[in-house]
Amino acid sequence: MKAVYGLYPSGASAQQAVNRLRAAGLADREITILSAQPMEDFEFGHIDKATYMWWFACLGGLVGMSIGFGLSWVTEMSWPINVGGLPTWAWWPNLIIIFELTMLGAILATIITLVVTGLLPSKGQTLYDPEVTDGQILVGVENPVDSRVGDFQKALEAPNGARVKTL
Amino acid sequence: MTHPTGSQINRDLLHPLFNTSWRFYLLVAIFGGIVLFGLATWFTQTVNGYGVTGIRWPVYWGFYVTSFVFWIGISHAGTLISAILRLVNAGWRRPVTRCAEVITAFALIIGALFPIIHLGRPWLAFWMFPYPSERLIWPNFRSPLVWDFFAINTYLTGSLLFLYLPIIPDFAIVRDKSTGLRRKIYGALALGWRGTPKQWHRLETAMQIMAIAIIPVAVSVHTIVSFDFSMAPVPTWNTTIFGPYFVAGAIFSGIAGLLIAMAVLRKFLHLEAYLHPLHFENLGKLMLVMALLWGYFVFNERLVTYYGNEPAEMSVYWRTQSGTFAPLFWTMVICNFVLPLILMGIRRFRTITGCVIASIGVVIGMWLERFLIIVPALGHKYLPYSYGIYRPTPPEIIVASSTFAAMALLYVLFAKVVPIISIWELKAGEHPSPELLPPATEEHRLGDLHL
Amino acid sequence: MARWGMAADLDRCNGCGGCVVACHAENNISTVGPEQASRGRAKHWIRVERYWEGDFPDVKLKFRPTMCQQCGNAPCEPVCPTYASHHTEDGLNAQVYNRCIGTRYCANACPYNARFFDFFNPSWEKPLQLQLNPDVSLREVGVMEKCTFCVQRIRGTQTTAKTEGREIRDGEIQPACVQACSTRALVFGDLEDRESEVSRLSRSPRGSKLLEDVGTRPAVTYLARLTEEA
Amino acid sequence: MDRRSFIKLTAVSGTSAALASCGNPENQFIRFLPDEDIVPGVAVWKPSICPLCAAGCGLTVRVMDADAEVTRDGQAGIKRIAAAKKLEGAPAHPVNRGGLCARGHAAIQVTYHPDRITQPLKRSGDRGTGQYEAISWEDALAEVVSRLNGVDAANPRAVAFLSRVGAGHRSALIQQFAGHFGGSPISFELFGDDVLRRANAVSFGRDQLPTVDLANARFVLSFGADFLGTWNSPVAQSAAYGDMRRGRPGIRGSFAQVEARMSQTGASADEWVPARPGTEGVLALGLAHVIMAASLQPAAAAGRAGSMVAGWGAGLSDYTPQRVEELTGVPAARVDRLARQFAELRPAVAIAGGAALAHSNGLFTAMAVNALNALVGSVDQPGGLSFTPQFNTGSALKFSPAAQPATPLQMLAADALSGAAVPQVAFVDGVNPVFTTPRAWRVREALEKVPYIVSFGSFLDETSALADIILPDHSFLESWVEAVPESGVAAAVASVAAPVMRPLYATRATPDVLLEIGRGLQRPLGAAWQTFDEMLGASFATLPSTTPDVDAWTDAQTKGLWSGVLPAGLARQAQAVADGATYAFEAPRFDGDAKQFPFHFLPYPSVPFGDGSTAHLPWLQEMPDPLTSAMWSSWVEINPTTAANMGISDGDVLEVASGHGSVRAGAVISPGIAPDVIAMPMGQGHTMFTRYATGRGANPAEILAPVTEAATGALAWAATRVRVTRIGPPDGSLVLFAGGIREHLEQEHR
Repeated sequence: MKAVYGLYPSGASAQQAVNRLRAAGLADREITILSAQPMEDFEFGHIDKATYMWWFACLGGLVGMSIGFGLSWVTEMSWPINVGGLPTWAWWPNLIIIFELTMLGAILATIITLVVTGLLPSKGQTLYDPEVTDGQILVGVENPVDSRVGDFQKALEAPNGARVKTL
Repeated sequence: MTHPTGSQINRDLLHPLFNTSWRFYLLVAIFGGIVLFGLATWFTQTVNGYGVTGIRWPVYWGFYVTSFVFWIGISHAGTLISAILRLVNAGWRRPVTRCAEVITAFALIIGALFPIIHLGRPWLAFWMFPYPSERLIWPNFRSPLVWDFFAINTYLTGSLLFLYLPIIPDFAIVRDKSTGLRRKIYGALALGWRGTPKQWHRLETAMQIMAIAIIPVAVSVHTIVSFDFSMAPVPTWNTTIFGPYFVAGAIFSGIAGLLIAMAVLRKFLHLEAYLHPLHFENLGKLMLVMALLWGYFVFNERLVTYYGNEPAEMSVYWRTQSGTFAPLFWTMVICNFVLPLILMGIRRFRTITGCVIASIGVVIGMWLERFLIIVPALGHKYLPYSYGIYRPTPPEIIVASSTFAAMALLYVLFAKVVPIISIWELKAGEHPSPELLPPATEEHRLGDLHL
Repeated sequence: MARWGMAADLDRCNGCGGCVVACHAENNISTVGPEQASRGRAKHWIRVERYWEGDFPDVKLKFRPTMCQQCGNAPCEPVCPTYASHHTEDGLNAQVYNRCIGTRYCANACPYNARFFDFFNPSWEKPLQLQLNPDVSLREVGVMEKCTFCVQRIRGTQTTAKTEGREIRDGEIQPACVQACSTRALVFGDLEDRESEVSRLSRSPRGSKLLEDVGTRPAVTYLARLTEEA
Repeated sequence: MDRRSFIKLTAVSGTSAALASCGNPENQFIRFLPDEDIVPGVAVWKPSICPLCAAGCGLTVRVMDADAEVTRDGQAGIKRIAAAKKLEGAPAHPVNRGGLCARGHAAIQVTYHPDRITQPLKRSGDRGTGQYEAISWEDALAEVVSRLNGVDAANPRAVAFLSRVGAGHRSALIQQFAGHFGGSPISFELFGDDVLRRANAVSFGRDQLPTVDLANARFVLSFGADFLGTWNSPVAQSAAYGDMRRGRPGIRGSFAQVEARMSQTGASADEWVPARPGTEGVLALGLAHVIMAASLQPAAAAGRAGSMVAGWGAGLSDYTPQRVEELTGVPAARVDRLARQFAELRPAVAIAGGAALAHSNGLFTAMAVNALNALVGSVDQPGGLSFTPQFNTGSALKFSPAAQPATPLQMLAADALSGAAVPQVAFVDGVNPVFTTPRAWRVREALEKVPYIVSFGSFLDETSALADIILPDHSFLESWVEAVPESGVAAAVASVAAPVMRPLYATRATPDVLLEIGRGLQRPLGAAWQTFDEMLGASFATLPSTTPDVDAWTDAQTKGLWSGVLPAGLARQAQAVADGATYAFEAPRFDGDAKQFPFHFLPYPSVPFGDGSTAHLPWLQEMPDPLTSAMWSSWVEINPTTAANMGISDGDVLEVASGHGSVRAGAVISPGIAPDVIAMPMGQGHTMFTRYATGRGANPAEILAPVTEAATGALAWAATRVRVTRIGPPDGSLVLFAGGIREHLEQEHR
């Protein structure tokens, strides 16, 4: 048994399924929920919301800023070439480079955080049903303990319009 | 007006991806042909020498740099507008953002080509990049052109990612709807998207960070483009107003470009149900604001020059006001100010047609604006003996105009492989948050302004 | 370290154009031919500008030999992305042709329009190439070129003086235009040396810099052509 | 080209050159051991003499190794030779004192010109078509000798030798050669100074151009002489001019220029005085009148020159300022002021030349200016006029004087056309009369009547294209050169220089060829020297050495010149010409009716091209004209008011028509020209003169009227009247380097 899940036509029924699975003793991280759109109107849509992405973005920005500062500093100090009487370390113009690299760092850090924490599939979390695309909301349990499959099926079948499948 | 349901949205918006009409091939052939012609012209320019253009002593920048600034300006349509609309959570943005962001990405790619096209030795363009070379020298970070390089680099990276992020769930949809090789490709592009609440949150957080980051980057990009001019002691260039003036102009032309693109998509992809007159009206209002802002900047720039009465600047001033370039100048004023003011200021003209007419005017006007900033000043730089007049030659005109075809080609190809309206965002628009609005019904009208 | 400078006495200059051709001969400046010349591609590192004043019959004409002013604060230098245009220690605005990628930004920034672009690969119809000066590199298509104060002569003289273990004498270095000038309107030398002729002329009350208000600190001083005694 | 740049150029132009050379053995990179006396990479400087005008400026030629495609010992290939790299003014030369004009710098392109004639040619097509076939020197010389042997020895006009006038050894040899056949060399210079020479002979007994001591003058008054641009010895005069302005602490010489069209020289003047064409002499006498009336002249004023002017003794009562104003258009008050300046700012000097003397009354004008100089005591004084002692090469070489005076070119042409006297053989050396003479003289048609024409030209031009055989001369850098300056220096000078490089082609020095032909004649020329350098050596040996223990010839070769005090027998003697006549103003005669042809036509020598003889040099073609900034083109200068009245704008194509023809060129609207004058530069309009000059612009000589100055027979080239018609908008033929011409243009916009 790889997984047991139910497909629900509406957010309300999916919320019921989630609630019942919780009642069956599953923790939030053991429940798999898939939807074709963000489900912020429902409680289950807010599961696993906490993220350090903002902090990583700031960190990326700091790294970018340091690179920008270092690149312009090292370049101008390594080749102390006089151009137009500007100082060798001309910090006003260099602020532009530093700014751009700061933003680039922040953007890249954001993306990397997103890909690493959100998109790279965790081991054993591959449950999917193409019907999600057409608006069904999937609620299920991956790799359930065989002895409890029956309880989960019962919990999943309870809400209106549920169609329960097993893999 | 009925509102399309989720599966209807899928059907409508995925239709162009799975059905190819002869029109698509025709468009690709036409635009592709023009682009190939432009590429061949550029190739002959590179082989024969830069002299095939009309550039001359002392007007060393002409059509290419004008086009560069123009396309970078157009690129401000998308990401900037979309980011602002996202941040203020404007509901009517949902069908608009994707086509806006696409404009940004492609306009930037095209715009970024021009500095290379215009180089005397384009094969050495990579010398702008700081890398350990055998020349043992890195770029001069004090040069505005290097700032350009970094700014465009950041903006292009950011814009491409900003475009890509919200497509990921749509790629997953296409993956689910397709088979075979296409399924594999879209599967790879979807990066394992399943649609868990965590993924949705991460995506939305990332979009928020990107939106916050991309706005200052966009502002900086066009400010830096304006620095290309304002850093040089050329009469009428060396002014402090250029930064905001260029940013305002960029957003102005960007909105115009977006309106044209939206109207074309609506017409040819039959998206009447998704792109409503309201969208055009709202963007039209925004364009009106920008026209007024633009007029304010032009007045400001002209007045300060006039009042300063510095001989070299006045020579350029009169050259555009009543001299050689006066016809172009007044065309610009009509296109950029008079026309949008009439069409966008009067409600009954603020229709889709009105928007498109005004937008075409603004695109022409903004192209002229850049030309009028660059060429007259370079031709009248201080020493009257060295005054000169620039006239473009066919190769320049071909290359510069073929980029419009390139834009169209990229757009057509993009609309062929990616849903041009964000499917999931459109669906999410069906579920307004319950605290604010009653539960979603079929009667709920998409696109009400929730500013 | 020297600061090379020039003084141009407009009261001596008669606009003959000898400097223009001398510069072509010394610096391997290619002629572009009538068709390209009509399209603004002629290259004259030094040109004799002329300005009319007044109307017939009370008409006056002024000549002004104009070349790169070798500015102290040269607007051409900071704008170059590749350091092709930069300042040497002895105050010259150097142009490194090999490093130039042809953005032409320097030429736009130059208030004097002293920079010229190679729109095509220069060519010499055989055997005109025999006149080429081996001390001056040829420029490829797509690069900027401009007056160098005949840097090859400066460096040559510096080397000679060093080998001979002596200082460079005032007037020992003559750029081609200075050497050619029949009326001795052009004087070249070290501005740091207060005894040099160019330094003395630069301090003349008749002296002024071209477009001084742009803030470029040029190394060329123009001595006014005054009708009254001055 | 050195190897580095050669490799670079080859690399730049891709592999095409290398690939192309694979097929042709003569193009392969055959590298001989350098046989030239040159150290690779090391420059040496050798003296030479600029050949492009009569001034005779000294050159220092920079010679370095270079790889050239040459033929040596019958084998073609790329060879390391010692090549001239740059021409610089010789610092020690008393004429140019280190300076060099634009033309002088470009002279190197004569040697390296791609269209040089590289070997003797024999005509294979019709005359004037430029079709020639190669011929060996032996055959060519044999042909010329046999032709000369066949001429009628009794006819002094059987052999015509068209050549440049000069006092040098080459001219002396040509004179001797022509004299051998009973004639004299025929010289014609469009902008020649015969009138002034004659006036100086009459006024001062010197048949010579004056040397003006500008450096010491405090007031210079020039009547039409473009002495800083094209007239006489411009480099020497420019050097002195610089000193006149700023060479003396506390003293700045003033300078006024009288002319109807502002020349480059006029542009430098403090005061530009436009006078009606042909009335400059009246103005000069007007000044003299004021000076004499106010007794401003010095006590010891020389009077001989004045006595030649009618009414001089009576104080020139016909030339009151009011009368001068009527005739010249110069306001009386200005006449008075100029006269006082001229008399008070001593030393003051007046110069006459150029268009002022190119009228039917030119001799009067020159006499009037001479008299003015004499009046203020400016002759043979510091700051005044003097006459350079000139080495008489003829007497040094013991040549017999000319058998009879030269036939003027127009008479030669007329006689040939009428059949009265057709030369049997004509030689052409260094002149292009088909181009420089008025079309009305029909020189081309006359030359076509000559059965056999020999040219020594290095280039195919309008005249040498008529030649039956071309014996190309070396370039001046490849041969012995010499000059005996007529003016520009205080002391006598004779310059000489050995070849600075070996000939590039199978050419031969013309003096050597003349000597060789002379030896081969049935009636030999009888010259004592085998070659030209032997002849030069013999001549210089007669001079006193100026360096101890070195003979004059060796010394001259080392220095590039001899300068010193001439022994009595070797100096050209002053010749007092006393024709007893006096000169009074008579109105200049103009060709063309003033109603039909409302404008005076003023062709003028262009700064880069002179009369057109240097139009084939690309550096000069691309040099912007000092006043108009025009390159590679001809133009018509017209007054702004006139242009506005006629609806002419800058660059419009105009047709300038006289009674003798018409030419077309673009309009240049110039404030420095009188409203009734139209000016055109000479130099362009060649129908055949190398790839750079052919078919470019228009030749103003084509429409000149055949008006001459009566006493000298000199062409009055400023005596033509024309009408101007606007043909159409700019056609692109007028190429200007610069855009704006006024400092304050914004006024025009308002």
